[in-house]
Amino acid sequence: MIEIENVRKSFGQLEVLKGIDLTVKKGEVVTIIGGSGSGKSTLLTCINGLEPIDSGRILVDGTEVHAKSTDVNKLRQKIGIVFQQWNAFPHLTVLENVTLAPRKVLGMSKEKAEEIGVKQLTHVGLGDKLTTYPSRLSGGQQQRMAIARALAMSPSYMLFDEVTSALDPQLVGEVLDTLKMLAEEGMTMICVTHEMAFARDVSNRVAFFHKGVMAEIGPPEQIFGAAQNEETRKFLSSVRQ
Amino acid sequence: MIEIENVRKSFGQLEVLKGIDLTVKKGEVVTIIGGSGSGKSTLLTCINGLEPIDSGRILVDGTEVHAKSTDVNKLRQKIGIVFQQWNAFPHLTVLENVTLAPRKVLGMSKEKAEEIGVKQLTHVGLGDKLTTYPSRLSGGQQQRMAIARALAMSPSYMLFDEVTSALDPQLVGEVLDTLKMLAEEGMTMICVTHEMAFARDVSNRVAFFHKGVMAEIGPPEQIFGAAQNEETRKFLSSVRQ
Amino acid sequence: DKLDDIIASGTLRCAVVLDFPPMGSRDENNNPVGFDVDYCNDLATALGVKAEIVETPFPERIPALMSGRVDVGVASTSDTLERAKTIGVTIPYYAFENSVTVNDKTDITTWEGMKGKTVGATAGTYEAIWLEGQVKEWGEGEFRPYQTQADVFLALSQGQLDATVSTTEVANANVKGGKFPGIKIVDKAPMVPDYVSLFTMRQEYGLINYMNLFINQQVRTGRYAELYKKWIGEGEPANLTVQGVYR
Amino acid sequence: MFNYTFQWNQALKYLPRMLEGALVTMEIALISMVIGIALAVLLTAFRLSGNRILKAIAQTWVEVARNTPALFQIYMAHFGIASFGIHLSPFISLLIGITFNNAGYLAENFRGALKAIPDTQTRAGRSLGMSAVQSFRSIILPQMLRISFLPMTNQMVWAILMTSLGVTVGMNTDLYGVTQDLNALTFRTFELFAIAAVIFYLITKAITIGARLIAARLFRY
Amino acid sequence: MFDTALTSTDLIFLAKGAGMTLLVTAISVVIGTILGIIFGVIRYQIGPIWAAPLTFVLDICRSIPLLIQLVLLNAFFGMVVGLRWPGLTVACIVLSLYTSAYCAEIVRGGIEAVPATTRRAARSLGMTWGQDMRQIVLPLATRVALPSWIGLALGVMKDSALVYVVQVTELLKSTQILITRLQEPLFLLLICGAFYFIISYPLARFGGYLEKRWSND
Ligand SMILES: Nc1ncnc2c1ncn2[C@@H]1O[C@H](COP(=O)(O)OP(=O)(O)OP(=O)(O)O)[C@@H](O)[C@H]1O
Ligand SMILES: Nc1ncnc2c1ncn2[C@@H]1O[C@H](COP(=O)(O)OP(=O)(O)OP(=O)(O)O)[C@@H](O)[C@H]1O
Ligand SMILES: [Mg+2]
Ligand SMILES: [Mg+2]
Repeated sequence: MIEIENVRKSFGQLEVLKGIDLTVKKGEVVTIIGGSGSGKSTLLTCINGLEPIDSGRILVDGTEVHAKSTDVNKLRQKIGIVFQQWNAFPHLTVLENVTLAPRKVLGMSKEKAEEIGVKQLTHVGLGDKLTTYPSRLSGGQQQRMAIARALAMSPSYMLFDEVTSALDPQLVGEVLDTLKMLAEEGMTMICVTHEMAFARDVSNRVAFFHKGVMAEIGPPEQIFGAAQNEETRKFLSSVRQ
Repeated sequence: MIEIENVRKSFGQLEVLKGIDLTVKKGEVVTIIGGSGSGKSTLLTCINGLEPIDSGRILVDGTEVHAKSTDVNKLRQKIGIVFQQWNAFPHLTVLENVTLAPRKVLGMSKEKAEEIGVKQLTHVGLGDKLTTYPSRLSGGQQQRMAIARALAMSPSYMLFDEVTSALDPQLVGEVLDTLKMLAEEGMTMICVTHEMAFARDVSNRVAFFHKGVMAEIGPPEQIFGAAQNEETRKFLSSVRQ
Repeated sequence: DKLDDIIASGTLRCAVVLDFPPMGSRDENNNPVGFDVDYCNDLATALGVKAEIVETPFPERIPALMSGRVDVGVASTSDTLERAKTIGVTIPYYAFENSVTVNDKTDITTWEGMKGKTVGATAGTYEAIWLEGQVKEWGEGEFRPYQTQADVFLALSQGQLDATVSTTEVANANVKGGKFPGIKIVDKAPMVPDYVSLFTMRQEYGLINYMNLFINQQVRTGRYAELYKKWIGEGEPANLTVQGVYR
Repeated sequence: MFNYTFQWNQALKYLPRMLEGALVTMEIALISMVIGIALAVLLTAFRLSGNRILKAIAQTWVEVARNTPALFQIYMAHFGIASFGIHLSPFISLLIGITFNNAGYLAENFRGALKAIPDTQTRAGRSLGMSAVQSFRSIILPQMLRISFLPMTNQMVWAILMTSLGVTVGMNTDLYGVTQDLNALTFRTFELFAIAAVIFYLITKAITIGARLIAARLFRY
Repeated sequence: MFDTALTSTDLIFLAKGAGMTLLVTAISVVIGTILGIIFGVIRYQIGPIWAAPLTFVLDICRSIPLLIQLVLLNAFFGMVVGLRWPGLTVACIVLSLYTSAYCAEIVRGGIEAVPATTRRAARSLGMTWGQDMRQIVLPLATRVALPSWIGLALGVMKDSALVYVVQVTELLKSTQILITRLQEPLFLLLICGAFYFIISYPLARFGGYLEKRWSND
């Protein structure tokens, strides 16, 4: 369970998160939508401790992420994250990309790591690209590789930050299908996305961020069908046109 | 009048133009459509002598472009051309971009050149950007500047090569409007474009290129309404969907 | 030929080594002075031309001549047979004895004491060639050639070298000069006296002949002794003849 | 005009000695590169660290190495250091001088290379649970070395060329030193130095070509 | 801090050496740059295959120690050809060629950085090859090339310390002469190093600044 309690965060003068509260239960899929600069990416990077927070707290399975005593490296093994782009390690083959962390962080043997790596890559449909370098992959394939890489650490949670927005339109589908597959398998996920159709299909709940505030949260039917918040409606109508 | 007679052109092994015949009369607007790599850009660069041809000939107002005796620099003054992108001279202001050629090529005085430059820039709606540098302009403004720059040489013909395809959708309109304006003023023009609506509105004739061959040519009603050629229909239906 | 060229051009350009006191050095205004400098001036006077001193490090003497940068060398150049294959040398104009100078902190008292030590000399000189051969023969110790005589004494004074072999005149001048603390002369080096010659291009017989006579005249007129007294000190100037053979 | 008689035989008989000198030259260049790269990585780390003193040390090193002549640096490494009573052999002095120079230039290259690596790379590594050191070692460092490979090759060539400056500190076993010694012996300046020039050219070519082959094997992405 | 025997004449002597360093550098950089531009344009224009001989010669200039180039050319002109050229001339010839070899690369890089379409636009306005080169390529390529060129010029200044082998008394040689006389190696070397640094550092920084500024837009 991920518990976010009244989290505030500023970059210099700019307050990016103005007291966010959100609890994501095991097996739940939450998508976050919202305008550019509303703080979506920042929240994700705070959840796995890549960014410090100013106040409030974030608990992952009961462990406080930003506590001094917490071993963040260990905690991060539980939380997979995939970014918009530049994820791939260009100097490693696809398989090496996936096995690097299991070997270095979990201390797995090469054989064991490769076994898991092949399994995860096959899972996302890249079973035939093991010895290819990322530069030879399409953007969509690179993103799926990044997902496999995160999955190879057997995380309990996956965070996705606009994983399709740097992709050519025809490549978006294959990545979203991979996410759907994960969701159906019961992975606990937080997805930041601009793909409304995807958000509607996959989410248990959809959160709308506006200027550092979670303006509205609810099941997709509510958000897309009968949004309560003025800003949500504005945002959705601007996206739909 | 531009007369293109059985022009052939290869890059190494690849035959890019396989015998093109086309005559463009004064005041006529011809648009060229066709798939990527079909030889459209190549034809334009041959017309103003930027590329040599292998056989056939091209006459502009009766002068053979590729004849040894022809002064191509002089000929090019008659033929304005605007490309897809990277047209602007980034080290010069907008006005200097436009006055450079009149001053250096035609030997105009600075005053005279600037008078013409201001006129043409105002014409394309950039009268307030004279001392700005191109890097500060939007893509659409840059393309309009490139058009003004070509017009400042008082050309008899204008060639446009996909002048809108590198632009954000909302900037396409302003450039197409400028082209329409020119067409209405009676400029003789050859436009390579992917904007079918524009081609239909503006052209006297539309030519469809396919693999180095001019597969079909005719008035827009014929091409868009009742194309004779199988390939033309295929292409148009792929574009429309 | 060269002799005519020099007279016609009105200047005689001499290669002189200027970090080799008392033969060549610089005074406090950094102007060239020394035995070789005066010798060059005398030669120019005899020729009726102006002298131009071109400072030349030891290793660069021959390149400087070959490249036409200088007309002659007045540069304490030993007249080895190997070199005479390339350049034309005159009869000797001076003869050096060589001494062993050591750093105070070492226990070297004779030239044989240099065995197994770090020794050095000025690259490209007679004594350097001798000393390097000696070190090879001993089969121990290290030989280091430096680019200039000054670098050698600097290294000796700093303790980077244990001992050096140099011409007695140079050793005396440097030890007495007091600029290099902590060094002393301990022994003579057992070398044949180092006869040094003026040199020019090999094929310039006219000039070589002229210089041979000039050297002879310097001794005859007493100028040689005078310069010796001025730059080296009291006593007999080195004998320039070899017993039992001409030249 | 050409009244000079070339005596190539005279010079060529010394070729074996010159080739031995070439080995010493390569040895110095190689050692100075290996240590130089290690130091440059360290200097880069210093420059990125928050510690003001380490930063200042690294900065000074880099700027002095890049803004004074190599000959000066080597001369300093021998006669300058000796002023403090530290005596180094010509070999070591030359090695120190070149290594100092290499480290300074390479550190600057490394910094440029680091800038070219997007920081999302570190992020990706960290979010997989790798420690800062682990992500630097397995993700950033390999990419940095790849980007700086060409500059490193150039630096290696320069290191070879810089060995010729060793004569100023009494070095006479490297290629240039040997050539100069032989020149003092025979005065066949042109022939000897022409041969040395050819050897230097071949060495540097071998390095550039070798580097290209290594790069092709190493960097297949 | 230092108790020194250095007199004002010695300082003038050092200043002269510094002047010689700057003179050799200035001459070589000017000639080398002009040659480098010519070579660079030729190489770009006639393509890599036809330019191979030129590339080879320039490559040699970069692959052999300057010391050897100096000694060799000196010996060649003097011994083989028999020209009586002053050392300064030989020094400037060698350094100019050396500069031009690097400069040609910089120029080629600069020209290649000008987008082909921009040059096309110029030519299609009726500009001649020369006008295109002068009005469009030169100003744009300069922006790319200038920072590297500054680096090159400073490199030549530092490398000019080697021209002592052809009897040119530049700064470092002057320093060595004074060390011979005064026996204060550390102090004199520091003065000498400081001189190079004071000239080189600000210019190098300026080059870095230009690079940053121009790469941003
Ligand atoms: N490291 C940083 N330093 C300073 N400001 C930052 C930093 N990271 C983000 N910001 C600022 O914080 C604000 C929120 O950024 P964030 O990336 O979280 O937005 P977002 O909702 O993900 O937007 P987008 O949809 O564009 O990705 C923005 O104004 C951004 O400029
Ligand atoms: N300078 C060149 N050298 C070699 N091949 C070229 C060159 N210019 C174009 N080509 C090739 O010629 C073919 C036709 O190119 P052209 O640019 O004329 O096509 P196009 O119809 O304009 O396509 P697009 O719509 O993509 O602009 C392409 O296959 C292209 O790769
Ligand atoms: Mg974001
Ligand atoms: Mg095209």
